[in-house]
Amino acid sequence: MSSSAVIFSLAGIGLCAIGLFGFMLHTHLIRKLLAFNIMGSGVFLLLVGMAQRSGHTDPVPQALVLTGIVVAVSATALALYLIRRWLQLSGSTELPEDDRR
Amino acid sequence: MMLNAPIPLLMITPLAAAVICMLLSERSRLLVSFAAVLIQLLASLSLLLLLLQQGPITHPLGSWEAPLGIALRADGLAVLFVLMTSVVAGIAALYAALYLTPGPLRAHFWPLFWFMWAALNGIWLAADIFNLYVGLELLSLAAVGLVAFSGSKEALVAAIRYLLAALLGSLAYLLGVALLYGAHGTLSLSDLSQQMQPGVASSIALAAMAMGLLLKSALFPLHTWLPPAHGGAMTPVSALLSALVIKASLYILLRLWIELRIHELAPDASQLLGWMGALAIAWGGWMALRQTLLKRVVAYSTVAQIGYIMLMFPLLRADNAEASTLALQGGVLMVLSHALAKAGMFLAAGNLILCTGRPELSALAGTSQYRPLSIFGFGLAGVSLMGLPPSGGFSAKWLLLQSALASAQWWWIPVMLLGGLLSAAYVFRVFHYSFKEAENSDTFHRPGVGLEICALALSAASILLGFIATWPLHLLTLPDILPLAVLPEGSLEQSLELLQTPTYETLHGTSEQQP
Amino acid sequence: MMNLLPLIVLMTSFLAAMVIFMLPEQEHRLRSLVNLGAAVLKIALILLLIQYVVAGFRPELRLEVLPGLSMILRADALAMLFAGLSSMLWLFTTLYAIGYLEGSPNRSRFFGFFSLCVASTMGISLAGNLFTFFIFYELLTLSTYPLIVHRGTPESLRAGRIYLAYTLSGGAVLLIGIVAIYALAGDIEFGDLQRVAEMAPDLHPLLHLVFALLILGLGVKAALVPLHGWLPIAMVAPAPVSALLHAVAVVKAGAFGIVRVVYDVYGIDYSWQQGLLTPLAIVASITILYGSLRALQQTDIKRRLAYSTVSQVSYIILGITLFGPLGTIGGLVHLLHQGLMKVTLFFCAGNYAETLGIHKINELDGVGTRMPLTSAAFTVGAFGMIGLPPVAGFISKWYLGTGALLAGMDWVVAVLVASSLLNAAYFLPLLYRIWFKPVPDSWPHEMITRYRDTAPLLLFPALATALLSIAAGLFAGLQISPVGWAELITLREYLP
Amino acid sequence: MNHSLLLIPLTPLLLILIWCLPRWRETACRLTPLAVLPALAIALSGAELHLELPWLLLGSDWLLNDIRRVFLCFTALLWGGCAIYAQGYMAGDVREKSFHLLWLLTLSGNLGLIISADVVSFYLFFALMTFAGYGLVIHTRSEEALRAGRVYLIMAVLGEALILAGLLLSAAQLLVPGSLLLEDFARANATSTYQPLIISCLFAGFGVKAGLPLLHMWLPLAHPVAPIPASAVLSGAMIKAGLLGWIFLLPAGMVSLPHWGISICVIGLLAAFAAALIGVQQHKSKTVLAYSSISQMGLLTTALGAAFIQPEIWTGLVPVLALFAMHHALTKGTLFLAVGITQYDSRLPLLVLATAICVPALSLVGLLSSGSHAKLSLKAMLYDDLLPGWLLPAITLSAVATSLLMLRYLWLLSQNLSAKSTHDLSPLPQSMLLSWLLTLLASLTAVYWMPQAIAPVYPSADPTAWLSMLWPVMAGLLLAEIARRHWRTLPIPPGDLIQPIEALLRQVPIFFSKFQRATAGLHEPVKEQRAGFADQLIIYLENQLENRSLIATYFSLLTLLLSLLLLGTYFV
Repeated sequence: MSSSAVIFSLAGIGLCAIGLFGFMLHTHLIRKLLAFNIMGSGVFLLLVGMAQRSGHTDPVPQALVLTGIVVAVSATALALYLIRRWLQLSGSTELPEDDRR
Repeated sequence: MMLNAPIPLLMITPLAAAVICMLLSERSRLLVSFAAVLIQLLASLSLLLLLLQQGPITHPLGSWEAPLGIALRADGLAVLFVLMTSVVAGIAALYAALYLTPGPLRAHFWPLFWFMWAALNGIWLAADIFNLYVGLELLSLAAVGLVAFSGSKEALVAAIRYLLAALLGSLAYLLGVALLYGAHGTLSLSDLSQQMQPGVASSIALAAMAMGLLLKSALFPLHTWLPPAHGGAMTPVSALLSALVIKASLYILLRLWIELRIHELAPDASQLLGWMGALAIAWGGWMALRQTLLKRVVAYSTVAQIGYIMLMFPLLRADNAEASTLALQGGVLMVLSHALAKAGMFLAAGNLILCTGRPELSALAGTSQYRPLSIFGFGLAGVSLMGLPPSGGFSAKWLLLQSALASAQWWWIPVMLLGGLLSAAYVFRVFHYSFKEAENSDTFHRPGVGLEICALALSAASILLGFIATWPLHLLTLPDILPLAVLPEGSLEQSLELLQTPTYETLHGTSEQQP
Repeated sequence: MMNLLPLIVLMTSFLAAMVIFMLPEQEHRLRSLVNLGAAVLKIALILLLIQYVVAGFRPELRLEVLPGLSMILRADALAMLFAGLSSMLWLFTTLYAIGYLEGSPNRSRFFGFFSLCVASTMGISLAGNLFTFFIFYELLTLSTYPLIVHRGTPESLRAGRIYLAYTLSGGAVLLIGIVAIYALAGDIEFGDLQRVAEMAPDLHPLLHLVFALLILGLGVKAALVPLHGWLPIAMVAPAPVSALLHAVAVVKAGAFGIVRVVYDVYGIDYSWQQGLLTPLAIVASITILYGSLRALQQTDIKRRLAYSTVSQVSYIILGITLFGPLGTIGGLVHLLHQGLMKVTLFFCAGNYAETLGIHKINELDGVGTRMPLTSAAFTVGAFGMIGLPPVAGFISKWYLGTGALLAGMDWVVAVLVASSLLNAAYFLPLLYRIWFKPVPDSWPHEMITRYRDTAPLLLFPALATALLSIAAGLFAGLQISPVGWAELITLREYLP
Repeated sequence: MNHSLLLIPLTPLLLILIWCLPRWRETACRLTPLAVLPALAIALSGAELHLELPWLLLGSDWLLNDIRRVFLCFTALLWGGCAIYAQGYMAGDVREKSFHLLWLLTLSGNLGLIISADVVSFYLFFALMTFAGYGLVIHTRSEEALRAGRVYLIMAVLGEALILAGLLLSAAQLLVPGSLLLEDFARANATSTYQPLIISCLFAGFGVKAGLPLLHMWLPLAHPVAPIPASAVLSGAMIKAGLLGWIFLLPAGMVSLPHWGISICVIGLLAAFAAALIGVQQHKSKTVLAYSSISQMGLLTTALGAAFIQPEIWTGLVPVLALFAMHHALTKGTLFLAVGITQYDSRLPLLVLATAICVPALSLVGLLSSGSHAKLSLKAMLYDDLLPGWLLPAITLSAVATSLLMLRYLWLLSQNLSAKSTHDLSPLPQSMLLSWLLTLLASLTAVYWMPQAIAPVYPSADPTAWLSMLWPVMAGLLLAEIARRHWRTLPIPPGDLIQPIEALLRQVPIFFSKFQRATAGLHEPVKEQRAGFADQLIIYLENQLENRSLIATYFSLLTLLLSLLLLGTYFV
């Protein structure tokens, strides 16, 4: 595995970890969403990085990442729509702590 | 054309219907949807026929070969799930058409519904792990949309929670895909099963994929997003989510577990899944017992039922072919019967809520008197969920119990039985309320006959499954996805023979009665 | 056609149930017609089946529901014993229920589940293997629950809950047992005794454990002490339901299951050799005595009858633990006899409650003057329970006693005698109050004043079953009597 | 012809059917005396009848042979006489109609058991008689009657249970498997390994009816409180059912069982003497008669015991027992009926009345007709070297006891008669007088025209023998005179031992309530348990799981765990 692949992979894993932590710690919904996007970038980086092992560029990961980005964008869009609706309805950017008996 | 190429039809029809539904007017939307449902049904049936005639089919979509093209594969298990989807989603569509009043809500429903169906078919038929990811993601987005579209505050919160959990799950899965591809350079499940290399990357990959999938299936303790989402959505949506959507991730997990032979190589991991399932049974059952809202009861029941399905994993043992076969049969049958029963139960619960006009359990007093049909539909589904005979749920439990005994993992037996009792407790709690004396006379609304019939049809199907279980189980042998190589001599052949040919006793018995 | 008969028999009440569910609440006449028509048809079909069985046929229908696992409906001699009882009592109980529920709400639901309950009982009797048996066994639980909670009062809902807790737990244990025996021996059909008998000796302890599990599971419905707690509580149900529960359906299902396990799964020889029967006999004896003692303490008529059931049903179980044809005859015949007598008693208790509002024993004073025919029927039932000839109970007791001695279990005679004494102790005071106490100034809550005794539909079934219990005893020597039938079964059991 | 046996128990039952029709009820009551006619006719016709009814019960077998004919004859006679008596005695009674119903039921049982040759019919009729008899005992519903009824019923049920146990035990070792014939049972009892148990059960079980010591308590309670015709049949006819049971089922005459024999003899003599001693302390003439019955049955018991010691005498003894039973039944019946006669203004000359009352008493002590025949025959049968020497003297001595009882009875009656002046009393109904005289006549003459079975045993009219009967009576008279002057009656209540026993039994409910308290909690509903600790914990955890986005944390941890598991087992 080439050194750039290692760098890509490590960066990807790092981004994933940061994203995960962000996802866990933030309660603001937009931040959560951003954390998710960071995680997503990390995974894409990993994919691209891992694909460089045989010297030449493997087209499959590229196609995957492309698809992945499309998926992530649409997910983000949906999330943003929902969060905006929530803001309109409740005036809050955080989820309520609903208690049960 | 249709009979020859059911696989592309299964993919294209829902996608096309989704797009067309977005464009068309109210009335034509319904027509298109019904036509598409019909096509889906016919296509899945013809796929079944094709499978029975030709055996498993592989189909490269648009003639593009893998890895860049998308290969679809229809083996027995996949076709079984395709059929299940057609039946459940078809009836749910009918129910939705009757249930949803014309208006913007209905406008949102149909495209999302069709995207969901497309995603489901994509997952059932996918032959590689990345297509599975795409399917999963599409499914999640459609499902989140379905939860949210009623527009209420609660639904919105539930949808956001659901979305966040689903995204986390998807990413974990994608991470696994990346790691696996990095390690093996292939995405195809069949290639992976042959080339699987040990290593840290593979382990983490599989763990991340599995957990991501379990998060989407809402296995305890990752279940908390489910009750508000399933309990808060509109009735036909709840039915679809509980019956089909969560099964998609379980299906992928099962595929991974068997095709990558994790069940043989890492029994400890299987045990972990089993114990999480056991906890889910207990937890979900208990929480269902403590709910005051009818649909929440049903939603928590889903949490518990997923636990049952998970019990299949520790029972898939390399060292015991008989137990493994039984476990696979039991698990798949559990998925099928849960799909039918839970959809039926949600629809029946929706009918009951229509009757009383209130979502609380306590509002049910008197319903068994004035709306016996709705209660009856609920009860039939309940029979299957409780695992009482005769029902698909019972047959599944029977197989799992047999498997537990055959593999000497007796500790799952009390788990299953106590879980059954817990589910009886929460199902009968609903009856309990419905049998209460009502002070007033018939003040209930009357849900349409069509709605009642939809609920009853699904519930009755889950009962009927108990009688015809050999038939879906027969499909599991096309091909037998548990590899034959590891079996001790003859045992599976025997059980295969049992599937197809009358046993000695049958012949003996029939000849004996002629004195 | 012959092989389809068991299914048709099953379907008569099942379809009746479905039709009744569909009928609107106010279609009382049509519903009664469907109900009675189905009941009469079923009796006719059963008689036809009995003809076949006597002629040596064994009509059978099977359906493979899981790989290597079949649902079998089969009419053998033992099945016909139970099926005959339930079909006959279904007719009477339906008649009674029509009279009993006159003018009360929810009749559609009631009669629907009532028929479903009978359908399950039919299934239990016709089941050809444990798997099929279990299916209908659990179906019975489900179909009786709505009957128990029928009134919708807090007490009946509580009774329903307790009933479910007991029976579903019992069902779960039974399921373990059945799964285990299937794991050990495969799809073992009733009467296929080779599989267990030829099992390797090292598996015997396991088989014993499974036997215990099966009995434990079935013992809940058979109300073996200490698993009987649901029975007295379930007394809040309407009288026809209690009658059905006690005489035909639930407790009998448990007892019948034990009969099947001992005779047709393990085989009486094997069970005897392995010493499985003596513990069961001890449990049954304890139940007999305990049930009677508890019955003595009750002040409510139906509760006293309930504990009496606890005690009496164990006669059946006691009978089958006695190795030898006489004990078998005694146990099997008591299945029928107890049904007839107990159903009579419950009909009468219901009549007292419905006509005069009598629920407690001390309210029975002088009721014999007001309701002579009902009271006569009650007396017949009570004498039968005590075991006085010519009522059928004596015949059972006779066979049980002689069977016990034949099996070398002489202590059973002491149990029987003690139980007779206790039965006398808790039934004779009732009879004394009914017949010999002066008529009080007013009844607790007189509801039916039009008739000298009580409404004909309530009276007729009670009288009919009372006469049948006498006839079963008086004409025990006839081939068609319950004893004659039990002898036929026993002949086939001991001389296969 | 054999089927005419059916008429014997069925005639009363047919009358009951008529009784059940409200319009015919009165007629049925008037027809009760006719219920015994078929039985009487068949008994006197002299043919040996045998009827097998395989369809009835477990296969019934009815038989009328010589011995049974004697029993049937006197039973029918007595019941018939008493039924006529009841027509007058019960007239105007509020419960007259139900009395007749129970009368007919009891009668059917009593007649049926005599002709039953199989155990099930025998048990059936025995039970029928016993339980229907309860209604006769408590007829008046007075406090005493109810108490007597209670004791009667408890003892009767105990007796039935013992009999059932005995029968079952005998059935276990039949020499003819599956047979239900009484004689096969008796034969089995001769060899059965359960023999001691069987003999105990049957002896005690039938002993309840026959008034064995300690099982006799119901007798002195029940006989006096029942209406007089009922007392008469209870004491005269029904009490003999116990004897019949013994004759039919005990292995007497088949094996020599000296220990049993001695015990039974002792028990019998105890009854004969103790009953007399207690009886003379009583203040009611009917109670005295009841004790006399116990005493007389004690003699029969002693004879039975003798047959256990010396089986040879059995063949000869059975007719004697029958003769004695007949004698006692008719005589005691007459004595009971006489009690009723004295309660009315009979308009008979006192001398006639007194003679008519005294004659049966003399017969009972053995000085007259059937009495002397019976006693002499009995003694004749017990002249046997193998029997213990004290047996005969004891039996002779028992006549003293009997005389004392009869004197006490006569004395009490005379007190009765003198206490009330004639004009207080209502006139004696014709039917009562007629039936009394008829019964008296029967008791005096029956021995001469009874079925021939018992004829050969009559001893020749030997004056010495008669003398041997006379001296105990004289001794009795002497004793009575002494006692009259110097003896105050002891306050022994009727039923003697029943009082301490009742006191003891009253403690039982205390045990019961303790038992009840102990077990009540066992199956009573458990209180609803809401919000238990586990429940709260689960709810708390569920909230924790849902809130604060912890789901991602669990997710990560679980992923880590699963990776480790995979690493640990899969790849290393």
